[in-house]
Amino acid sequence: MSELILETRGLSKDFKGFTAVDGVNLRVQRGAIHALIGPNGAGKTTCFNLLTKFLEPTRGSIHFNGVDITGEKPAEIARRGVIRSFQISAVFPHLTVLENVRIGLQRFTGTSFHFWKGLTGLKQLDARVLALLELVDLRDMATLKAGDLPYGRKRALEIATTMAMEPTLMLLDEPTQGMGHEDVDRVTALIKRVAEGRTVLMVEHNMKVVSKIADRITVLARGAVLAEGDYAEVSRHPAVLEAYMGSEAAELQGAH
Amino acid sequence: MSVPALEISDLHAWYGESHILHGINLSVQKGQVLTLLGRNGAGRTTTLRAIMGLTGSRKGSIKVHGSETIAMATHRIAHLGLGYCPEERGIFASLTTEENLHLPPRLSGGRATPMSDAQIYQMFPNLAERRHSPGTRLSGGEQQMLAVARILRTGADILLLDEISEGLAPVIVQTLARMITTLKGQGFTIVMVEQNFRFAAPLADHFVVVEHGEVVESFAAAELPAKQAKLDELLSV
Amino acid sequence: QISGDTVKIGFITDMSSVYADIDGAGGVEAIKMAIADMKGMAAGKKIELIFADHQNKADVAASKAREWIDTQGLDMLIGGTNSGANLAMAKIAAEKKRPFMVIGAGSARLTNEDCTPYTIHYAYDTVALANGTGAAVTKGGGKSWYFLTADYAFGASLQNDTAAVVAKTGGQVLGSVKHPLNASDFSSFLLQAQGSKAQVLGLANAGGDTINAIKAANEFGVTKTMKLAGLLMFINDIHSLGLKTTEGMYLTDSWYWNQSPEAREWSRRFFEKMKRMPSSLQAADYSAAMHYLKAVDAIKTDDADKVMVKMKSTPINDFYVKGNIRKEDGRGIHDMFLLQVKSPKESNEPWDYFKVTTRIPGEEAFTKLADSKCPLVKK
Amino acid sequence: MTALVSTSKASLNPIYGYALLFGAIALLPALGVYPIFVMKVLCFALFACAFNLLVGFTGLLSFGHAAFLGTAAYGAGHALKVWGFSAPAGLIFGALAAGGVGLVIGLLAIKRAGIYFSMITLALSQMLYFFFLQASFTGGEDGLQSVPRGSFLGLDLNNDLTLYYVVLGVFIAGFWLIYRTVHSPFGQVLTSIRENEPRAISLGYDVDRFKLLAFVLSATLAGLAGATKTLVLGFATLTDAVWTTSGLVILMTLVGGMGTLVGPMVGALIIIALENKIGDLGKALADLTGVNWFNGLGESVSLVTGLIFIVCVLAFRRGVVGEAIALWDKARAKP
Amino acid sequence: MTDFFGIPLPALLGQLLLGLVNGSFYAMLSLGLAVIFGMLNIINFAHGALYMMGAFLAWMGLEYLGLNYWMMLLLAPLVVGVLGILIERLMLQWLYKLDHIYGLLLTFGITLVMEGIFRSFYGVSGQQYQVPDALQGATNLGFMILPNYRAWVVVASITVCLAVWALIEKTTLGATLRAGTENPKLVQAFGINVPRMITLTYAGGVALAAFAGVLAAPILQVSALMGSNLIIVVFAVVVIGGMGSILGSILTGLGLGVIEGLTKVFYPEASSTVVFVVMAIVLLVRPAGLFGKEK
Ligand SMILES: Nc1ncnc2c1ncn2[C@@H]1O[C@H](COP(=O)(O)OP(=O)(O)OP(=O)(O)O)[C@@H](O)[C@H]1O
Ligand SMILES: Nc1ncnc2c1ncn2[C@@H]1O[C@H](COP(=O)(O)OP(=O)(O)OP(=O)(O)O)[C@@H](O)[C@H]1O
Ligand SMILES: [Mg+2]
Ligand SMILES: [Mg+2]
Repeated sequence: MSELILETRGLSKDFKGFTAVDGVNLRVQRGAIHALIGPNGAGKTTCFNLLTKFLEPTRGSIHFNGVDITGEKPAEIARRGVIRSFQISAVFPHLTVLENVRIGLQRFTGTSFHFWKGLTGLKQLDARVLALLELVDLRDMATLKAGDLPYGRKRALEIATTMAMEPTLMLLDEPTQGMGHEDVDRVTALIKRVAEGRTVLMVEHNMKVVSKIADRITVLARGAVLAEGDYAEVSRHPAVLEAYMGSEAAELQGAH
Repeated sequence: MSVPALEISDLHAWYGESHILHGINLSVQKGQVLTLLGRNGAGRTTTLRAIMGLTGSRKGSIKVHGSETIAMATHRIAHLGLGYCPEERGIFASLTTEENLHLPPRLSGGRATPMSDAQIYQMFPNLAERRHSPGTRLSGGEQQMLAVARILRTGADILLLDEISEGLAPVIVQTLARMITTLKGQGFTIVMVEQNFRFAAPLADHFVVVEHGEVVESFAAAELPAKQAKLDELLSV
Repeated sequence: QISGDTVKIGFITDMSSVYADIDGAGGVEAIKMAIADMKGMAAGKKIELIFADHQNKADVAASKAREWIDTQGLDMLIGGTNSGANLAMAKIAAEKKRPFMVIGAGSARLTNEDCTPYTIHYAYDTVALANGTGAAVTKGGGKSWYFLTADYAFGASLQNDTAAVVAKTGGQVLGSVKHPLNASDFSSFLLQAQGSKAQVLGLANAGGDTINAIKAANEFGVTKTMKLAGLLMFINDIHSLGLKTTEGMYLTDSWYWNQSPEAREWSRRFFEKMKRMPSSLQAADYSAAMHYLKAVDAIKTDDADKVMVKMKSTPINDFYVKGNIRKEDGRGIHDMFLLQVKSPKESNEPWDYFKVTTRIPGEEAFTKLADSKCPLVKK
Repeated sequence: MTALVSTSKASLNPIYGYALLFGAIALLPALGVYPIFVMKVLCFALFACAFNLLVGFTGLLSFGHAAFLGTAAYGAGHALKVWGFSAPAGLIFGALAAGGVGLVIGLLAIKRAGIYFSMITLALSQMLYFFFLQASFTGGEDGLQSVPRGSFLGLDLNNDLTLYYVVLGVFIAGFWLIYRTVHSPFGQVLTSIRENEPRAISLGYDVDRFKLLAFVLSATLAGLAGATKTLVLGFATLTDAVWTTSGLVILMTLVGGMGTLVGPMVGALIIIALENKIGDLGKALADLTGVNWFNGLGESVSLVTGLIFIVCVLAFRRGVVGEAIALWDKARAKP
Repeated sequence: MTDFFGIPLPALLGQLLLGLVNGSFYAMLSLGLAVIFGMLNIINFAHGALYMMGAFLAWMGLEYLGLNYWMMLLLAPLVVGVLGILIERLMLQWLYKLDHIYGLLLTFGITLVMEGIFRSFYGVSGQQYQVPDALQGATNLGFMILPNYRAWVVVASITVCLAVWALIEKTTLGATLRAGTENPKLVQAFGINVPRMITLTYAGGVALAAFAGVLAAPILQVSALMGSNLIIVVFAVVVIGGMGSILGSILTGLGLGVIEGLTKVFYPEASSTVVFVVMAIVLLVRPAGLFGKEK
């Protein structure tokens, strides 16, 4: 198998004459934590929406594990192991924490259309669920309604649910957004931990997080790739400094 | 000192459940230019939106020319003389350039002389040319000009400008810089959010650095050299 | 002996919807008048009336009927408008063995395919209407017909019955157009009718459809070239359309308030109460209730079978009609009248709307026993 | 819709509660309650529960559920009367017919969400209504009358009481299926779709298929209600298929409490009772207040229905059962 | 004479024209719905009832106050507009934050109440309203006799539709409305009282319905139920048109009137279902409707 897990060729999206994503060639290495950064409105979320087919690309193609998945439906892509989280927290608020994660696991049992069955069949998943919750420190909150969790814990729950899908590629959209300091650190560590053995593509504004865990960074600006490389390369890149990190800030800093 | 044009104390704001602003304090004197600095996602845009009453919910105090606005409806706040130029520009796709320009009404409480169309077109000749084309067909820079231009027609004397230099060619940035200097000379009070320090530095009378929804640094232009090191640290990536 | 020590009459009709005006509250009032005329007593026992609105829903009607019989000791049921509701009630009444007198519903099925030993179809039916209007108009010179037919079972049977009569009387049917039920706009259909160059436009529809069709016919000048014949119309329809619009139209009815001195006298009493003249149905409500009460009074029992025999063997002779109830199928047999709408000038007083042009003898108007499809009729 | 839903569970096993409820219903005729009335309520309760399965647990508000009630009512009626089906076969045939229609309408409507979904189901059901109006087997305006009750596994259904227990049995079976569906793996996915559709998609669920299955299930169960109704009353009429009946079932569900299992039953009871008793209520009010207008209340069912709608939407969105659950939760949260 | 599928061409022309008359009612009603939907995101089920009320007001004006048709053509929309303001302020405004479904249900309830009220006072068989004197009579167009009043209906409603279209597409007020549908918050930040604008939009939309009602009064029997059958057809029109644009709802309305008219000639039995059939086909091909934008 090739080293590239995900590759886009000339991926573009137009909204009524406005091009939000413009010919993006993204190459994500297997096993890496790859960060997608860029100013607000650069097209990062739109990129995620294209990759998961929540939006239909205007042009270009998407290849996952060497297979062209451009024509597939969102659910199909998810079943291939490309699982995303959302910029705005996405849990099932009226289900318990346990049920939230179990929904993810349940798909593998093949019983999802079985409306005549009881829930006892699902109970056997609970051990696995609890193990996943353990991973994100949510085990003792398993019976709470997800809607009642504090914000940071919801994001953690989302990650646990995503993990339940045994994703080969996780797409995380601003996983630390709207969190306090401790939560940010916790989630950062968590991502680092769960990234073992899989690939993560994340959008993140918080450079502290990016610098700490990202193996590779793609900078997007105005829908196009501006630069790519590891943190050191990117943070020195003049165009990136200009468009994203602010040229003056860098100048004032001297060479970082 | 006279009543500040804008005075904010202990401002909290939320988007849905995320608590974004954790008690912002700042004040701007009439005729001053204040620049909000900070990293991406620090909460600068949110501060401007909170002033306009556009966030999910907000608490604390925001006084415009001395009147408390925390419980006011957005359109009433605007009529106290505020003009808002949003970060995403907010050009309306279904409106032509001219309709976009004429959309904001004259503000009843505005203290500045509204600019005429002629003055505006003189300042931004591009807009005159594209007068009849749909707003979102304009280039990014032109859209930015339009977004600024349209609040100058209203008589607003406090301008809230969110990253107006973003994505613009240097010449246009220079135009905007000149424009802000002119406006300042005419007595406008301006609150700017800027990434582009080179653009903001010579214009501002006062700097405020926001971090995680709180003001972590606030100083006058004169103190800039002294604060430089601190600033580097705060803004470093 | 009287069950439950009261003679309990039930009346279920449309009191709130399309047919509320021709029967409805006026019908209730008419039955109350009958009870009052009996001084509230029959066979020495109190008479009681219960009534309900079926909202033109057969299920509501049937459930109400069943509930009254099961729980309220109902002795006789009067069925108001809406054939579907009445067919449903007839079934219940037969099952529970209660006399059921149908007034407002027109479907001839009530005494044909769906006849029961307990159903009396008292006032009119679609066959009588077709016979009346079809025959009389054709004989009067309207030889060629075109039908505007509501596109459902009732409309079709009204059209077929009339067409048969027209053909038999020497007329000719040039065509027909079906319109959807509750069509709001008839202009297109009328234009097609006009294109047929027929002399008579037969309106095989009811209620609002008839009214809207007539309005549009006026507007498009169809009335100038064709004669309109309403196959199922009542005085209230004329009242709401106005004479200017309906002038010269033909329709058949069992009764008209101004047809005789007795009719006038009763109608005045009705008018005092309801501020409007009675429709034939309301008069029939009174007459039917009276016929039943007198039968009970005469034989001193409310036993259903005995009362049925008594009612069928007693001739009806009141201000409403002179006639009888046919033993075999329960069909009320009496004269029908072809009425023509007066012009505004001819009308002398409010509600003075009709000229009685032809009296159609009962034997001619209603289905002959020989043609009956009622399984109870032995041939 | 999410705001309405309460999945809170009473601490004791709900099965006992239901057993108690159904036991009580079984005893009603012995207490002198008129059995036909209860049967009618049961039919509508099942109808409302089936409707609620869709709206309460997938958030799809169908404004065309009368189409399924009507299809099954006519289908079962025709099968029983003309083809001479036995009662159980007639019921099953009716329900399956409704399910088939549900599949077709569902395929068209599922493509859109929200109000569009409502409008499309409304329009399509109206189309079916016109079909019933014109088709010969329905008897048009007169309806399909004199449907025989026949027998059920050797029991003569012409006895009201026998029929009563058969209908109760059918209701319990239908309700059990709904209960089962809600508490099944499938139900879990439905809940997740209603709560956060994009998230459910991103977990790999083909939401349209789940919605479609829910739609068909709901249609089939609504059909079962319609077929049973024909059996009980002995006729099927256009009223079963007309769009105001779709409105009525929404009202029942809303009044009782969308997304609660028992709510629709309560709602059906309230609305059917109201329909039957409003005249008496009006008379009582007229006597009490001396306002003569109330005497006409019996003729103004739709007016009162409308008022209930408005009040429910503005002030009472959780419905009777929903409010009760909320109160209960609050009371428990306090100590 | 030229024939067209067995129908003489002149007769066909006549039928097309009549289709246009009905189409203009559809257009006016769906236009009102589209305007309301655009600003409030509410499907106004009460539209049919307010149309009915417009017709009733025309009748009541003449009956009780002696106000003629022309007066009522102005007054009825005003009165209904005021009622619209009340409905929006007292009820609808509390629902914006909820699922759109509640707006549909609430307006459905309002429909039942309004119909119930009119029914309890005026029964159902309907009231008679005369064609105004100035528009009495008919004109022979050669291929058909067109009642003057129908001609007036087409002219009046197309004029009103175009006027509304122009108002929305060509004026500052319209620009504000369009901007308001795109981004209400920002518009409010410019100092425009968006809530009031929403109220007035609702009032304007329902006034259109009332105007259509007055226009319909002389053609149809004025009755409590006249709106409820129409509204479902209009819903179908809206689904077909897609609510995308003002012009779209006008064109779809007119077009469907014509299609329906043709069906009445060629296959009258289907004339009440043809709209729904068209809807089903359109949905299969274009789920967002003819003029609708994909979400
Ligand atoms: N559905 C849409 N229709 C029209 N424009 C859209 C749509 N979705 C996104 N856009 C536009 O596309 C651009 C990119 O948006 P996107 O959400 O991808 O930005 P982002 O990089 O994720 O920014 P942020 O960091 O603020 O989340 C923005 O200008 C946005 O307004
Ligand atoms: N509508 C929204 N809903 C939820 N969170 C939001 C929303 N808008 C912004 N945020 C979050 O609020 C925080 C502050 O955002 P804000 O836009 O004020 O940042 P900023 O300082 O202007 O930075 P920049 O514009 O450079 O991204 C960020 O974490 C952002 O993701
Ligand atoms: Mg984003
Ligand atoms: Mg910002």
